[in-house]
Amino acid sequence: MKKIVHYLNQFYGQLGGEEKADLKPILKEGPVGPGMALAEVLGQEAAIAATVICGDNYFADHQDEALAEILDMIAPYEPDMVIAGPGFNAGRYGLACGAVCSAAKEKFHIPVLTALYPENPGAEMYHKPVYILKTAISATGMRKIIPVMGKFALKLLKGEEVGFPEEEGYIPQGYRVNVHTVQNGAERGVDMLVKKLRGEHFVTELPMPVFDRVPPAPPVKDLTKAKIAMVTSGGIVPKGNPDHIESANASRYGIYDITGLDDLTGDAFMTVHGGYDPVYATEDPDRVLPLDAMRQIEKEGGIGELYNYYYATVGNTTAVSSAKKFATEIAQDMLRKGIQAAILTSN
Amino acid sequence: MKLTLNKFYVKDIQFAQKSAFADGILYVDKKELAEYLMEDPNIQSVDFDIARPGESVRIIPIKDVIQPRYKQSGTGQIFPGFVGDVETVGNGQTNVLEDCCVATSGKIVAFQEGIIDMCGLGATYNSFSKMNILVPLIYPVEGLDKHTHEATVRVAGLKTAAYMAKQTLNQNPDASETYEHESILEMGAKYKDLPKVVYVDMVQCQGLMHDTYVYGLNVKGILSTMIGPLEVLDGAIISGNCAAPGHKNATIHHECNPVIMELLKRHGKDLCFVGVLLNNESAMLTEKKRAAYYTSNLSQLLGADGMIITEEGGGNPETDLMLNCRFHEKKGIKTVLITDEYCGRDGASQGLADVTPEADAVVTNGNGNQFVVLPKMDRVIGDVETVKIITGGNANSIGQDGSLSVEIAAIMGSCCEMGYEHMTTRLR
Amino acid sequence: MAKTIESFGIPCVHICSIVPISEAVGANRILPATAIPYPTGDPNLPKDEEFKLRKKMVLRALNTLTVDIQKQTVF
Amino acid sequence: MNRKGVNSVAVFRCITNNPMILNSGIPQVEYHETDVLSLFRLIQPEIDKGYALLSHPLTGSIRPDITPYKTVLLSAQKAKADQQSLQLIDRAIRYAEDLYSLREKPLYLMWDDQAKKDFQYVDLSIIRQAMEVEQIR
Repeated sequence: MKKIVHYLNQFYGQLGGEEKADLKPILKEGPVGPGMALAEVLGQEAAIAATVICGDNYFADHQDEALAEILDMIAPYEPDMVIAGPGFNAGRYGLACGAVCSAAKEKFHIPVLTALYPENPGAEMYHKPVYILKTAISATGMRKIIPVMGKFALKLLKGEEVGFPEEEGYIPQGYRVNVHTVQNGAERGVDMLVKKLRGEHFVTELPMPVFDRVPPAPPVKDLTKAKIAMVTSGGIVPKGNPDHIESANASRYGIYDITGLDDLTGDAFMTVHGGYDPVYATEDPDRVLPLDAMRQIEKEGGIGELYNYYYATVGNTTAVSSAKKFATEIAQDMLRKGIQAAILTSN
Repeated sequence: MKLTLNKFYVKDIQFAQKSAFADGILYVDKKELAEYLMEDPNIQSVDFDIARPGESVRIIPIKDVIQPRYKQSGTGQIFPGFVGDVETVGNGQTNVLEDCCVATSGKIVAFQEGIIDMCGLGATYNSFSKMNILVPLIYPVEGLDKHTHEATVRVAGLKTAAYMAKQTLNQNPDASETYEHESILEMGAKYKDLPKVVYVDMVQCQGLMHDTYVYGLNVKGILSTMIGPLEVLDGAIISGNCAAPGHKNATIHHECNPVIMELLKRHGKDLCFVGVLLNNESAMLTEKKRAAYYTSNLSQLLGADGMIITEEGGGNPETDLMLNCRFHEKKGIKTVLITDEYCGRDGASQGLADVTPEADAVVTNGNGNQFVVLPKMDRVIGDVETVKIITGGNANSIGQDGSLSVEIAAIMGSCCEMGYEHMTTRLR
Repeated sequence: MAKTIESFGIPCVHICSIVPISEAVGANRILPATAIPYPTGDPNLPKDEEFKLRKKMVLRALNTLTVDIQKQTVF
Repeated sequence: MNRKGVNSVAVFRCITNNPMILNSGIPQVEYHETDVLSLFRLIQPEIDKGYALLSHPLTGSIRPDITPYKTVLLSAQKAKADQQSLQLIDRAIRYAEDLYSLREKPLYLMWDDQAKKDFQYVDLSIIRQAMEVEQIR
């Protein structure tokens, strides 16, 4: 009989809610919570030997330590597989499920499995190394996903061939593989065209990279009364880079005070962007973040007010997911500060 | 216009004292064929070899693959501008040797690849492995420049194909298919309720080993133009492109253009096939834009509702493909693109060199970067040395057992961007 | 980032050097910049000329925020 | 040809790592002894500065990881950075990077002298034909 170790958060581990989110990892023999139902599906072929439970905040705030502790707890069981979740759309939990699976796969060279809502950040981050089965957005989908997880787990344990995402229900890992078809490419193309011409549903065989869209925000009615903020992904930061924003693949952004400043100078500001020649921006940072022009327009009454802080990060190979996260936080901050419009500069 | 394809199924090719076609066997008199080819003073000597399906044979390096055809009746002769005069083709009857092809092998440059394996894993990646193949081995006179060498081998292949099909003249075919294609005004009236579909056949003309010929003319630098689909079936378009075997459009792909065949079959049923536009893939950006704009102008003039666009090669042609897609979609003409991908060994890379958001309907014919191990073959036709250098002189690519590790991009026609083969990619 | 900020109802103009990238990431109001190393400047110009150019560009950018657009627009 | 696409002054910059271009009679050659990917990376800042691509960086059908040589024609005059050029060089770099990583050692490093000569010749042929068709010299 194959051995599985199961990972859960404090809530599904039945230790408590948010108030227990700082809980360090603990180990329990046998299945717990959703593990009970999972064990039933696994039947005689595999058993959940132990369950590791960790608080969501503890994991998020101390990921390295938490992972090390969790792996140390798993190791003595010499499991054949690690399963985490399902985590549905819980962000912190989803990231933990992905991280635990990914680390266990790397360390023990065993199959791993979790199940998340496709938009869970954990799914975005870990869909490549980890099989992540698609779940509903909330725990109401528990009853549906457990049998799917159990069956897929057995498949992985037996080393059976894994089918395509549409058949198995996992989130595509992003690998395109060659398959033979009944129709030749031309026949498929003409079929596709006829469907497209008729306005019928068709499926492209090669989706273009995502060209994401949102509806445009309503325009500013009166600029002369508006409070405007400046944002840059050009890496303009105060000298010394106080927030240690990385020159590439940035994991953070900064908010910097420009109260009373009419001009950016190379003495006080610098660029930390590693993707373009810094000479010109070092000479005059206004070439990337046009503070001098904005101030003059403010003084002339062209805009109501320039917000006295600007937001900065580095847009150099920075993951779309990171940029999205920064921008969400920045936009929320803007709403709190009563900002009506923004200027973003990029290199 | 009406064209009938008389099909003769070839079960075997054999060398004989006299050339003939009888009971599915093509007999070839090497001497007579050699004399015919040697009319070209640039050829020093010529030899022939035969490869049959299932044999432990590898042909390498392959320059072009041609389906033997010859006019039984109608105006002009097959491969106009090369074998025939530049007279109009695409009408009357054309005799076709099915399950049979000519594969020209000749080392024009030292890095050339292009594999056909007659058995084993490699044979699952193209249709040619299931055909009876005659291979002319062309040895040019010394000191021949590369452009002339390429042209010599190209024409010798066409002549060989015509010679073979000529053996069926005045015989009863095993099957025959007739295709009809009216004038545009006529079909507009006849099929006024069917969507008007145009096919954009992008051809590559960029230089040595990168050219395409129409009625004998190298169509570099042309404004986009129109050609009748039936003319294409009579060999009006010839490949001079001998780079990138996995996704170049060889002459056989033009003769049997699968998009044209499918559109002809459906013409008058669920669509009205207006015609074929030729769009050159140039090396220059202004020309790329001019060609795509001009093609879209012609499409508009023709009243196209939708179109299929195929490309040849990878890299720069993706810019032509995407420009054509964008310009046509902006004019309200719906597009389907046919391509292939280079998305890496594991399939995780972005496989196209250019993209556009309007390209929402794309057919892919596979990932050329997939690695396969081809077993050792008992016999190599062509140039044995090439096998050694095919993967860039990498000795590691040849296993101890003589097996060969290559990308499927090295296999002739494996990811044909006209959709000749039966492959696609799926995301996992 | 411009797209995400706009999704919160805050109009955001993206001054950027590579318009296609901005288009691809879904910015709605796009204003082409001078060049990658100096999107809002031009070191080839004398200082005061360069400032004038910058101010003009910023004014144009601000103006895009007042335009009622229905879809992605390059200004 | 100028940037508006009107045939006029026939001037260009010819950026290449193909030694055969040097003795070809093509003017304005800027030769760099480097590989194709590095050549693209050298061209990128030129495009940032406002020089436009006249030829596609991925000319021909021979992949950038297979041919050791490439010639790219740029406009001789600077203007506002050309959007299509920025995009194309960016995508060409990514395309070449991906193909370079297919094998431990990219194929272009493996060729003998005869093959190298042939690659040079094909690249030269493509550039010659491009110039002939566009009537630039």
